[in-house]
Formats: sequence, structure tokens, C-alpha cells
Amino acid sequence: MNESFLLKGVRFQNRVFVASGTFGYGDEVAGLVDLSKFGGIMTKSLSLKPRDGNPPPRITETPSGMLNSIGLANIGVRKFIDEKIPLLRTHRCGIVANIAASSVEEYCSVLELLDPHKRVDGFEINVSCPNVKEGGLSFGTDVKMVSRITRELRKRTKKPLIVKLTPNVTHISEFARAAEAEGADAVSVINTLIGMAINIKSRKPKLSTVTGGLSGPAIKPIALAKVFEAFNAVKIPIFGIGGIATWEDAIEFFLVGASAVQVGTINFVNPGASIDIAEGIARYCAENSIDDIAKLVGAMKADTAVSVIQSWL
Amino acid sequence: MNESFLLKGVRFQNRVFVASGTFGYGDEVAGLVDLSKFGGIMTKSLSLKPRDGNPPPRITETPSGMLNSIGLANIGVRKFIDEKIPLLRTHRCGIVANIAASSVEEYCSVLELLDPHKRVDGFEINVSCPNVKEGGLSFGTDVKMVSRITRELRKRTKKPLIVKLTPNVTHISEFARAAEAEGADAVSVINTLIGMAINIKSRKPKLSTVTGGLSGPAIKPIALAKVFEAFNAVKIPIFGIGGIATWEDAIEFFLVGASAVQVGTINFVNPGASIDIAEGIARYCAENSIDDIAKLVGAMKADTAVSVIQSWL
Amino acid sequence: MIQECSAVHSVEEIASNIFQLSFRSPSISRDVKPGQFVNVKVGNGIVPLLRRPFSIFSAEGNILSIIFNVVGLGTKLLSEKKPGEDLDVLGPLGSGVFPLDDASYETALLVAGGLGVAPLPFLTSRVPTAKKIYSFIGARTSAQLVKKGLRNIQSATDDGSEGIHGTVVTLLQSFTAQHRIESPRIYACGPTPMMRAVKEFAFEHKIPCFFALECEMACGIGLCQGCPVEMTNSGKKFSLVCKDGPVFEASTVSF
Amino acid sequence: MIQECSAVHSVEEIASNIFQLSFRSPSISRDVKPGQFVNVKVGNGIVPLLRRPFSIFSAEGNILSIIFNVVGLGTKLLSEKKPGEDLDVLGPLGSGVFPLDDASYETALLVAGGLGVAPLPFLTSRVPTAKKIYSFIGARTSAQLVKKGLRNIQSATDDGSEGIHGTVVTLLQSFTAQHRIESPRIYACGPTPMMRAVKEFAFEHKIPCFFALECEMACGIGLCQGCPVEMTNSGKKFSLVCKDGPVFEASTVSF
Ligand SMILES: Cc1cc2nc3c(=O)[nH]c(=O)nc-3n(C[C@H](O)[C@H](O)[C@H](O)COP(=O)(O)OP(=O)(O)OC[C@H]3O[C@@H](n4cnc5c(N)ncnc54)[C@H](O)[C@@H]3O)c2cc1C
Ligand SMILES: Cc1cc2nc3c(=O)[nH]c(=O)nc-3n(C[C@H](O)[C@H](O)[C@H](O)COP(=O)(O)OP(=O)(O)OC[C@H]3O[C@@H](n4cnc5c(N)ncnc54)[C@H](O)[C@@H]3O)c2cc1C
Ligand SMILES: Cc1cc2nc3c(=O)[nH]c(=O)nc-3n(C[C@H](O)[C@H](O)[C@H](O)COP(=O)(O)O)c2cc1C
Ligand SMILES: Cc1cc2nc3c(=O)[nH]c(=O)nc-3n(C[C@H](O)[C@H](O)[C@H](O)COP(=O)(O)O)c2cc1C
Ligand code: FES
Ligand code: FES
Repeated sequence: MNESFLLKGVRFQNRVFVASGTFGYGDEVAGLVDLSKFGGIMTKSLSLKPRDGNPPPRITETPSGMLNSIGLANIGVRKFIDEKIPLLRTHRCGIVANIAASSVEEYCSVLELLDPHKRVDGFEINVSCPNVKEGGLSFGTDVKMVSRITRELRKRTKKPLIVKLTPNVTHISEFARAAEAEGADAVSVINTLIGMAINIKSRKPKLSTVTGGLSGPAIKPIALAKVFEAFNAVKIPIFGIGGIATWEDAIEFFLVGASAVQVGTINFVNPGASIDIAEGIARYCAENSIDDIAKLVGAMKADTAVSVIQSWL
Repeated sequence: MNESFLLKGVRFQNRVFVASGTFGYGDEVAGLVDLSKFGGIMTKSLSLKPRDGNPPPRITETPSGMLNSIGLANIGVRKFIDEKIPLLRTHRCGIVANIAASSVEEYCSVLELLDPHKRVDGFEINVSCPNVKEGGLSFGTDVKMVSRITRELRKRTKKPLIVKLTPNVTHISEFARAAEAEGADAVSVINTLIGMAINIKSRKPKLSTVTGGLSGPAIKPIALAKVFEAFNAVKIPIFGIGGIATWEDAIEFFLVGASAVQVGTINFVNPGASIDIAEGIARYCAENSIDDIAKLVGAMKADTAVSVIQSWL
Repeated sequence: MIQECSAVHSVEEIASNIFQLSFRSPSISRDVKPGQFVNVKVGNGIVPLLRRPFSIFSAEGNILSIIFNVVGLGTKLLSEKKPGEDLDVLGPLGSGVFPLDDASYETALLVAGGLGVAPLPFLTSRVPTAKKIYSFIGARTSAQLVKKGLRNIQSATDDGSEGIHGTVVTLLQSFTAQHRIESPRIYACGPTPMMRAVKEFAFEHKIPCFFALECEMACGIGLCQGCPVEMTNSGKKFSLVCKDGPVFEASTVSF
Repeated sequence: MIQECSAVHSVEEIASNIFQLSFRSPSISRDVKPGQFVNVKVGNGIVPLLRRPFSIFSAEGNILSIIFNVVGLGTKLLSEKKPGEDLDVLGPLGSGVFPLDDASYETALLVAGGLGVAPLPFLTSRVPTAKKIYSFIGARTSAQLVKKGLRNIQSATDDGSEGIHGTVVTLLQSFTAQHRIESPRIYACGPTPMMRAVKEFAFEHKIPCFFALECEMACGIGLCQGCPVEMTNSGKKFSLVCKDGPVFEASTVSF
């Protein structure tokens, strides 16, 4: 059975990745989880300078999900290069550097610093960041900005370039198309959904920043619909993300059109979840005589051809 | 304690309503639930002609939520007038007719047929419907269409006009503002989120229409953020909807800016949920010496003033 | 239709992985009819969110019972209930019930595949004594045959471990071929392929036939419109399994 | 750090609504240190989704234990565990532990409010025998005082039902006023207002002070960055309670 996943010449050993921000830089849990058994690590978003992140409280649990407002706390790209890349040298999983920035220039600078490093297999661009020049409006909700970021970064790397899309838009397909048109090798769908929760005793929001990002099993149905929408819009591969907790969930994502999956929140519960999921997928394929997961991608059988945006509910 | 809710001259006895499509026309459960103990019924969406609805399967459970694709199955506005209004005459709760349509003209016709009937206290407009003239694109994702529908309907009624917004847009605040500008008396936030689920054995979508609407506790954090966004954009009252299962949930909605709440999916589990919630709210107010729920509306205490769209996550 | 806080009476494994859950429900049991069902809140939390529907398996005095096999979280939680625990039950549900008291049949032919047997013992107990009853039940294997409360049983198993090695439809065919049956009527419940075969059989032999249908449900009481079944010839395209059914005359529904 | 499938040993109500859960965890118990915690998967489903963190209350041989009161669904489920059940435990967690073995103190002053007492019995068991220990514990009422495993206890209750009618800080103040204490060091855990008061007291009396902090956690192992505590003077603005703590020298953190 061919479990591997080829993206712009880079072969990842399987199609299960750990989602950005849910696995640190991989080294924290190297003693707990065998880093050679899943496809790759999407690093915590890296910015040019280290970021302290938001004040507490940063997380809270919600029904079948959680909200977070970490504020992209990260060690900064230089420290990642100096301290983390060496630690990861011996492990077999892929390393995809996830980049966050508050200007197009910053995205470019971070990528340029990382690009020469062999251990970095590719880039995932987190566009769910406030564009400081536009008063903090998210890049990810402006299709022109997503085009521009993709275009600029494409010029600067020959490695796999993956644009990670936000679900907080009317038509994610427009954004997927924009990324594809500017040369992205793949899109990641989805980042977290904007949500909030209140402590009714203190009357304060449960996150210091009022709103945060919703993740976990609760959002899986939404994520599947977004992947399906993107799959019907573009030809480049899609990383399916959102609420994946079991191998069955991963199969659902393959069937609606994801070529690979990322496991996020569930890492907090079971840091080895991605391995369990990769093994479950392999077992499923063996039992069903599927010789390549690629054959599952988009293999959903629908009686009717109703688009995501047209049905009466 | 003043529990009542005044909207354009109509006084509803309390601020807990049952959401459209989750309580039929009220008569089905009149024997089970005391219809005089909550604020009002938002009827199942009414269209000009009866609608059979979508083929099965129409529903499926998801983590802390459910997907539905009913296809707005309803008896049509005339049968509602002839058969349901008489049955509801003796009950004390308000009746808000929810209207669905596939053209602006149809919205107007349905409203005109209902407007003369005294028992109809107001209208809630479901704009999450496919606009047949635009190839089935949802009215609710096109701010110009929402403006136009509101404008046309406003001309035709003096009763409370509530526009029910879809969350499947980038900035719900734009839609709330459009409705307010055209004279809506309130907005309802939110309708269901687009989602899907697959049966991995049959490889078929779990709903006949592939995608459907996600509701239930899973979406509560998203709904709260959408209400908060709308609250920061408009002055008209907001009906908060989405995953409300307990009175504590309702208080959260009041605190972020809802003037009233609607209880949806949880009616399927506990048809009397709205009464339990109304009683819980009353108890909470009594215990906390709150003499009018209006004082809770938007009373969230945030240390920071971060907008919904600007924070780094 | 009543929402009753019942008390679990007992949980018993009556066949391999098949449980009978009995509960004290004085109000619901008062006027429950064969074919009706209850919608049960299986847990206290929000997962599972929705109630789970189950046919009435028996109704004796205040005590109702249902049977089920563990197929998911809901049935797993039910199988773990302890006597005395509260059980939030909505019932009796459904207006389409098994017609039993009319004069237009003499012989009741009960046909069930798998857990479709669930409503038939209660039905059996309410068939007027003057009528004859024959039961044809099928299961994957001998250990999964539920015979409790049935009469004149013939069985079929997929693995041949008991009764004939085949389906209930074969049973039905050979039985009707070998016996002269006075005014027969079929009552059937089971997986869709079986129901289709029974429908065909009934149509061929011009035997009136009533089906208890199942489908995923949210409310069970007509609020959500989530449980349509397509009608063959009536004015409306769909009926609701929960409200108009769950029992339908076979020729009226298409599935 | 190990993810261990432990086995529940016992669940006991050791004070009013306060439970002690013991479990067999050979690997985690091997090198657990006072102040460290475990992150426990409380149920099998996705609600509650996240693990729940608890301080180590005792570690004897293979058996670890935690104590908690039922404040939500997670602790409710834990209180209902049965001996022999599996318990998925991640631990021992935290690199900031209570420093006990150094020569720079002679007297350990243990201060706890409410369930903040949880890590102190294990701490007590590991204080070198040559040192003195005094414990100051507070609770709402007498029935909620947990004394198990503590030594030289003085208590305070909000309702005056046992010990002094007041807070542990009052206890601490009067004790230190009345006794000459050699090289004291404070170890404290409890609600934020108490911790603030203890911090002030320690600062005033120039007593070194170590706090075990709590906050909502997702992973407990440094993956999510969800548990920051603001630092007063170090180079970085925040530390992680789960990874850098949960024990911090009082003057280094601001809360
Ligand atoms: C009117 C009616 C009467 C029923 N009577 C019985 C009965 O007497 N005994 C019995 O064992 N079962 C009966 N069922 C089916 C029963 O409701 C489901 O098996 C149960 O809801 C599964 O719940 P779960 O949480 O264990 O499984 P889930 O995790 O919800 O689902 C597990 C599997 O069961 C399927 N399923 C889920 N709900 C239904 C459903 N309502 N009908 C059919 N398949 C379903 C799912 O597609 C899935 O494959 C009845 C259903 C209806 C509508
Ligand atoms: C390092 C550490 C050690 C801890 N040790 C213990 C212990 O030994 N004994 C003990 O009883 N508790 C301890 N706690 C707190 C314990 O983790 C929470 O009480 C528990 O997670 C609540 O879970 P729940 O599902 O029952 O409640 P939930 O429904 O999750 O919450 C109920 C209430 O508890 C609050 N809460 C939730 N999580 C935490 C948390 N992590 N810290 C503080 N408050 C919280 C919520 O805001 C809410 O008000 C510790 C926490 C940490 C971080
Ligand atoms: C605590 C936390 C931190 C995250 N940090 C990042 C991040 O730094 N960059 C990014 O692109 N996505 C980040 N994400 C989003 C996840 O990568 C993922 O897209 C999202 O959580 C949905 O997947 P899940 O439901 O499996 O968690 C974060 C998510 C969580 C829960
Ligand atoms: C089965 C079902 C049917 C619905 N039908 C309608 C409808 O006809 N018109 C409408 O405006 N909203 C409809 N809704 C949306 C609800 O009114 C509500 O906005 C949504 O479910 C979110 O609330 P909840 O999470 O409390 O269910 C329906 C929802 C469900 C679950
Ligand atoms: S299950 Fe809701 S209408 Fe039948
Ligand atoms: S709880 Fe995840 S980093 Fe501390």
C-alpha cells in the first residue's frame, strides 16, 4: 500500500500531519511520540521577531471543542533555525514551517530566512493574521491580499508552498482559487472559526482577547464542507483540517477531497493521535484492498450534485 | 422583575422564543408544552406554495450538534392561515411568522397574505434561501439582496420585521447594518452554518443534499461571536440564536448583546426547553437583583477592546 | 404524548449483544399501542445530543421494555443503565400503528430480520385470541435470535446455525406454499433489503402488509421534519416516519 | 513524561464532597516530584474534550493519588470511577517543582486554601527529616478540611467551625509573630486572593516563597501555549504554568 504523499517533489511518508500550533516545534514531545511515524509537522506559526502572545486566559473548553487565543506566541524564526532545526535533524517526519506575519514584507523575510535550510521541507502560510497596514483587518479575508502574499512568496521559494485558508469567509473557494492562480502548491483548509464564550459569574469573556479561534470535533462538519467547496474549485491538493480525532474522521476528509490531513486539537488529548490515525488509515486501506490513498481522494458518492452554496436547508 | 420584551409596539411576555423549524407551527406539541410560558414561536419557514422538502436522509447527528437539510418542507402560507392560526388563537405566546422564498416577489406575497391576520405578531425573514434568478446563490450572502428584501417588506408591514441572518458570511455586521438601514426592527443571529458529514462505509454523504445546516451546542461559540459582532454594528435589537441549551447559555447571549434569545435544536431533545430556560433566567435575575433583563444586554465586561476581526489567534 | 421521568427496572442481555431494558413508565404505558415507539434520552450530557428511538417490545402493567443491540454510543450507554436510574422517555410516539382489531384478516404473519423483531412480541400480545399467528424471524446467527414473546416461530440464520440457512423471505415462501392460510396479513420490520423482498412477496400474493419503518430521527414528534418517507400514491410526496408512521401499509410507501 | 494506561485503585470521599482517587501508575510514579501534576483523560468521549490537570497528592510505591472536589463534568466523572477501570494519565508533568533538598531553609511553612492543599501531603513526605514542618490550612467549613498526610496542622475556616474564624494568612501571621522560626520557607497553593496575601506577607517578612499555580490547560505539556503566567523580571514576558511551573518562586510571577 502506498501511504506516501508527494508534493512538489517532496515525498512525505504518509498523509497525516500535525497541525500548526498544536505540536509546538516537534521537539517538546520527541520523548513521548515517535516523530518518524507520521507525515510531517506543521510548526507553530513563526514570525520574524519572537512574540510573547496574548495575556491569559488563552484557552477554554466548549462543547466538543475549544477556543484559543494564543496570540501566535512563538520563538521567532531565527531561534527556530538556530535551536529547533538541529534538534529535529534525526527524525524522519517532514518539517513544514508555518509562517505568520503582519505585513507582506514580513512573510517574505521569514520565508527567505528559512528557505536555505534543508530540513525545512516546505512552507505553510497562515494568512489569518491582522494586516497592520489595513487597521488590523485579517489578510485571510481579503482575496487580493491572499493573492499578493502567495505571489510574493512563490517568487522566493521552489519548495512546496501551502496557503492555509481561514473559514471565516463567505466563499472559501475564491481564496483557494486565488492561491492556486498565484502558484501555491496546496491549500490547507481550515484554520479556526471565530468564536467566544463568557463567564456568566464574572461577566467577563473567557479569553482575554474576547474572541478566539474555535477548533476540535465540534467544527468537523464545517471543515468538511469547506474542504468540499475548495475541492470543487481547485486542482491543487488540499490539506483537510478541523476536528479530526479518529482515522474514520480522516477518511471522511479524504472522501470529500482532501489529499492529506492535519490533526490539531486532539494532540492535546493524545499527543500520539496522528500515529494512531495514520495506522488506522493503513489498516482500513489494507482491509478494503485500497492500494493508494490517492484513490480515496474525492471519492465520495453523491446521488445529487448540489453545490455547497445552493441548497435549501 | 420585568421579563417582557417590547418590539415595535408588540409586547412579548418574555425574551425566550422557539427558533424557526424546531417547533413546527406550535400546535404539534400544544399537549406537551404549555404554549403560554415562553415569549413566542418563530414558525417553520413559510413559502407561498407548500414545499415537500428534500429527500431523505435529512438529518444526522454530529459532535454536540446536528446537520439538517429539510429543504424548508412546509405547508405553505395559505394552509398556515386557514388551519394553524385558528389552533393557536387561545395560546398566550407570540406568533412570529418566518418567511422563506426564492424571489423578492415571493417574500412580498407571503408577507402580504399574513399581514392582515391579528394573531401574527410579526415577521422573521429567512434570507438563507436560494435566489432562483441568480442561479441559486443564497440571498443571505448578498448584502444588496438583503437590503432589497428588507426595503420591500418594510413597505408592506407595520408589524415587527426581523431579518434572520446567515453566519456563512465574512462580516455579519455588514448584513446587520443593511437590514437596520432599510428599517428592520431587529435581526436574528444566527441561522445554521454550512456543514457536511460522510458515511465512510457507503461513501455517501449523510444528507441527501450533500451539505446541510449545522446547529446545536457545537456552534454556540460561533453564534456568540456573531451576535457580538452584530451588536457592535447596529442599534436595533438582536435575537441571539445558536446552541442554546440552558439558561446559562441564554445569559451568555444577553451579555454579548442579544436582547432576546431563540432556542432551536434543543427543542428536539426537550420540547419544553424554552420554558425551563425562561424560568432559569427569571430565577437568576431574582437572585442577582436584576429588575429588568434589558440591563444584562451587552453587559459583558471586557478588559480589552479587541474587535472580532482583529485579534491574533 | 408524554415526557416522563421513568425509572430503570432492569437491563438484561437476552441474546448475544442484545439487551432488554425495562423501565417503569406509568403514564406512557397507559395507552401505548403495538408499533408505537419511545424516544429515549440516553445520557445526561450533550453527546449524544439527540434522543434515540426504540420500538415498544413489551408493555406489562407499568413496565415498558425495549430491546436493542449496541451499535453506537447511545445504545452503549443504555446497555450500562442500572436499576433505579432515571430515564427520560418521550412516548408513546407515532400515529401509524399495527392494525390488529379489525375483521379483515384471520392470520397474522409476523416477519422480522435482526432487531426488526423488536415491536413484534408486543404486537403478538395484542392480537385478538381468535386470530392465528405465525412468526418468521431471521438473524445473523442462532445466538442473536430473539424469540421471547413470539408464537409459532420459524427461524432463519445467515450462517445456518439455527432454522434454515437463508432469509425470512424463503421461510415465508415455503410456509405459504405448504399451508392454506386464511385471510393472511403480514406485519414486518427489518433491514431495507428484507423489507423490499417482503413487499414484493406480499404484492405477488396479494397479501396486505404493514411495515414498521426506521430512520434517523431528531425529535420523534413531528417538529423537525427530519424523517420523511416517500409515498407512492397519496396526495403528498412525503410522510413523516415519526408522526404518520412508524407503521405504514406497504403499498403506500416507497423505499 | 509518560502517557500511561493506569488502573483505578480506589475512589474515596475523604472530606465533604472531596474525593481521593488512587490509581496504579508504575511508570509515572517512578520519578514523580512534589509539585508535579498529572493530566487525566476523565472520560472516553469527546465531552469533556480536554484532559484535566491534578496535583499529585500522594505517591506510594506504584500508587499515585489525586484529590479534587466536584466542580464540573470532569471531576464528576472522576468521582464515579470504579476500581479496576482504565485511566489514561499523562505525567509526571511540570519542571518547576517544590525545592526541598537544599540547605538554605530549616523550616517549611505549608500554606493552603481549599483544594490548594492537594500537593502538600506529597511535599510533606519528601521534606528531609531534619527540617521542621508547619501546616496552615483553610477551608470553607470544618468538613472540608483535608488533613491527611500533613503535620503540625493549624486550621482556619470561613465559618469558624474549626480552627480560627478567618484565613490562613491570619494563621501564618500570628504563628510567625509568636514563634522564632529558623530559616523559614513558604510553600503555598490556593485561590488567587489567598496567594496574593501570602505573597505580600512573604515579601514583608523576607521569607522565600514557592507557589504552585493553577490555570485552565489544554495540553499540560507545552504544546498549546495556553497556560501563560506573567513574569515580573525575567527576560521573557510569560512562562508556561504547565512546562515551566507549576511551581514558581513567588517574586518571579505576577498574577
Ligand atoms: C421508530 C424507530 C424504532 C426503532 N426501534 C428500535 C428497536 O426497537 N431496537 C433497536 O435496536 N433499534 C431500533 N431503532 C434504531 C435505533 O434508534 C438506533 O439503532 C439507535 O438510535 C442507534 O443509536 P446509537 O447512538 O447507539 O448509534 P449511532 O452512533 O447513532 O449510530 C450507529 C449506527 O446506527 C445507525 N442509526 C442511527 N440511528 C438510527 C435509526 N434511528 N435507525 C436506524 N439506524 C440508525 C447509524 O447510521 C449508524 O450506522 C429504531 C429506530 C426508529 C426510528
Ligand atoms: C497544575 C494544576 C493542578 C491542579 N490540581 C488540582 C488538584 O489537585 N485538585 C483539584 O481539585 N483541582 C486541581 N486543579 C484544578 C482542576 O484541574 C480543575 O478543577 C478541573 O479541571 C475542573 O474540571 P471539571 O471538568 O470538573 O470542571 P469544568 O467544567 O471544566 O470547570 C468548572 C469550573 O472550574 C474552573 N476550572 C476549570 N479548569 C480549571 C483549572 N485547570 N484550574 C482552575 N480552575 C479551573 C472553571 O473555570 C469552572 O469555573 C489543578 C489545575 C492545575 C492547572
Ligand atoms: C491552541 C491552538 C493554536 C494554534 N496555533 C496555530 C498557529 O500558530 N498557526 C496556524 O496556522 N494555526 C494554528 N492553529 C489552528 C490549527 O492548526 C488548526 O487549523 C485548527 O485548530 C483546526 O484543527 P483542529 O480542529 O484539528 O484543531 C492553532 C489551533 C489551536 C487549537
Ligand atoms: C431541523 C431544523 C430546521 C430548521 N428550519 C428552519 C427554517 O425553516 N427557517 C429558519 O429560518 N431557520 C431554520 N432552522 C434554523 C434554526 O431556527 C436556528 O437558527 C439554528 O438551528 C441555530 O439554533 P440552534 O443551534 O439552537 O438550533 C432550522 C434548524 C433545524 C435544526
Ligand atoms: S423525527 Fe422530527 S419530524 Fe420526525
Ligand atoms: S497547557 Fe498547553 S502549553 Fe501549557
